[in-house]
Amino acid sequence: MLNVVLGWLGTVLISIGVFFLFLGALGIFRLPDLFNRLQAGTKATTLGVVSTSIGVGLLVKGWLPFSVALAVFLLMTNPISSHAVARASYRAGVKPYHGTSPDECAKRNLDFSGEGEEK
Amino acid sequence: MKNDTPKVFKSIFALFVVAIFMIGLFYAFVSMPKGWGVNVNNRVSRLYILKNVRTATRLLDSGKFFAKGMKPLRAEVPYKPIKFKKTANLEDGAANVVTSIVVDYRGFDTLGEVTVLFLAASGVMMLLFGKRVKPKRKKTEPSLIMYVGTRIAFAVIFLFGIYIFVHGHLTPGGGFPGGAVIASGILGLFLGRNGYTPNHAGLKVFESLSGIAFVIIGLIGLFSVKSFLANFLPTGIIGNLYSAGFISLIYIAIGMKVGSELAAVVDSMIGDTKEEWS
Amino acid sequence: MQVFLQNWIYLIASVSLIGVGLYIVLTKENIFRIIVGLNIIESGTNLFMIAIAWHPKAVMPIYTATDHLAVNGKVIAADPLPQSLVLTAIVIGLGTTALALAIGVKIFEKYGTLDVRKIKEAEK
Amino acid sequence: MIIYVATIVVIVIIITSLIAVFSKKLLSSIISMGLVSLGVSGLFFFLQAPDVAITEAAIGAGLSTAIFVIALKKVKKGETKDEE
Repeated sequence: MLNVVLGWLGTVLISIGVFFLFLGALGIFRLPDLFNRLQAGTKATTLGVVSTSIGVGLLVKGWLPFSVALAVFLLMTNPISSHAVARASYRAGVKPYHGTSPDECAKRNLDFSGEGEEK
Repeated sequence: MKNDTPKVFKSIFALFVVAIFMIGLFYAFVSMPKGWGVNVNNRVSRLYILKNVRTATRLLDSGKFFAKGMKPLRAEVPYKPIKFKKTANLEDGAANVVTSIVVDYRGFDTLGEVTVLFLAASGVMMLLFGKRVKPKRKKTEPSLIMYVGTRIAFAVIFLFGIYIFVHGHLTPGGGFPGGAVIASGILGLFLGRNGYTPNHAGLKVFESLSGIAFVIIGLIGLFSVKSFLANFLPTGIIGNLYSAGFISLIYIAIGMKVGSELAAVVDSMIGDTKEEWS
Repeated sequence: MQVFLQNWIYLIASVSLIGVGLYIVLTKENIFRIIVGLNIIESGTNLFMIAIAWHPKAVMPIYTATDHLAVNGKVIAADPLPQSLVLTAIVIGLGTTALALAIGVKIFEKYGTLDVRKIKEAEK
Repeated sequence: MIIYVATIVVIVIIITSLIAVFSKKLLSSIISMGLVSLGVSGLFFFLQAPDVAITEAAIGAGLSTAIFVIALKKVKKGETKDEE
């Protein structure tokens, strides 16, 4: 009984994960500029990979601790690295898409300008 | 060639040289014994390959296992069929054959390679020592997310590196990748903080102590078993953590040494620029 | 098709990596680019040595991953000797790369350029 | 079946190394060198050498690229002048 329930749960989790991974890939193709693509590539694939790995851990006997550890580490590092990439590219002078309403970073007058250039 | 040689001529000449080189490499690869042709028995001890082979005894009796000109092993060592995680090992106790080649069969070679790495690291330190560039640009604080996140991630990465080199004789890994993982964690600390410097004296002491530990383990083997870097500890059951004799001890020393050396290389590369890295 | 790929694809990869690296070393003038070429040559050489140790039915030479390394008197594991050589060669490659980069930085401090030709002219 | 995956990886590696030759910027050349190392570490895993794959992934793709970028930042002026 427990095995059947775990199997269904794992299958549902893997299906959710695959759906969100597909959304991430679609977002990378469809969205206009770097920041939006980074958003799609991080947010969707984080949930996708986490739920896929936990689903695999439920399906296969004895893999649950490893897959939970993997999920925790991914949950911790993936947003940090994407934040670092976005911040570095903003400081290097990548302009956001013109439809981005209002540019909060420029509004708050953060001192990001001219960091990448020699004075 | 003179400096005013046209670029096209130069690249055509380079393509010619590259083509000759690639044809030679193809020929060398084709004429080399490959895969099944190589007799691994000549490279690794025969006991190693026979671990947990059910048909081993029959083959040993019939003498089919060995290449021509080799004596059957029975005459030298009393041989029993070995089961994984059940019996103590005849040879070494290590489940990972690559590890036992690196540390046991070619231990002296590994000592030399660690010495080469030490020389390279100290060369980098000597070349870049003492240069202090004044900060031209105004500093901005690295973001809070990077600061907190790298601190938490550093703990996990450090633990993972230690796991890799402690379990080097059981799972893939060992001292060299473990040290590299630890050094990349320290690189993450550099990126996350503004003006982070590790404790230089601590790094140097760590590196020297682990190097000395390697040699001392070798000397213990010399005085107790009469050969440098010989195994002097009991070999446990294959597959257990406390097995494989002195392999895990030496791998811990190598992991500490490689980690502190690569961290020192990264530090001497970054340290004197005085810029922010977030 | 599968047999052809098993026999040749790793050879093609390693030899073309070595060729590309050699082309970079021969034609480029920037010192850092030459070091990039040397690194690519190193990757190709490591791939070459590991590919020699492999055969199509090989298993890992690790007992926690596989049960036995020899069946019916034939060794089915990949050859562990080149693997151990490459394992140490990669780490030493990082050390020598860092040393070469440090020398490049020192050259830039002295001559103000990384171009090999200009350094040669400045020497005269 | 895994040989077809390896073939795709090999094609990606060769294209990336050609990018390392023909790119104008030194930074993109260095990044593509790191990608070549990452692909080679995947090939090491297909060639049944997991020890070497771990080492190459940690060193070739991580530390080596980082050291290159750090050294490049020190010689920022030298990059633009001599690449024509």
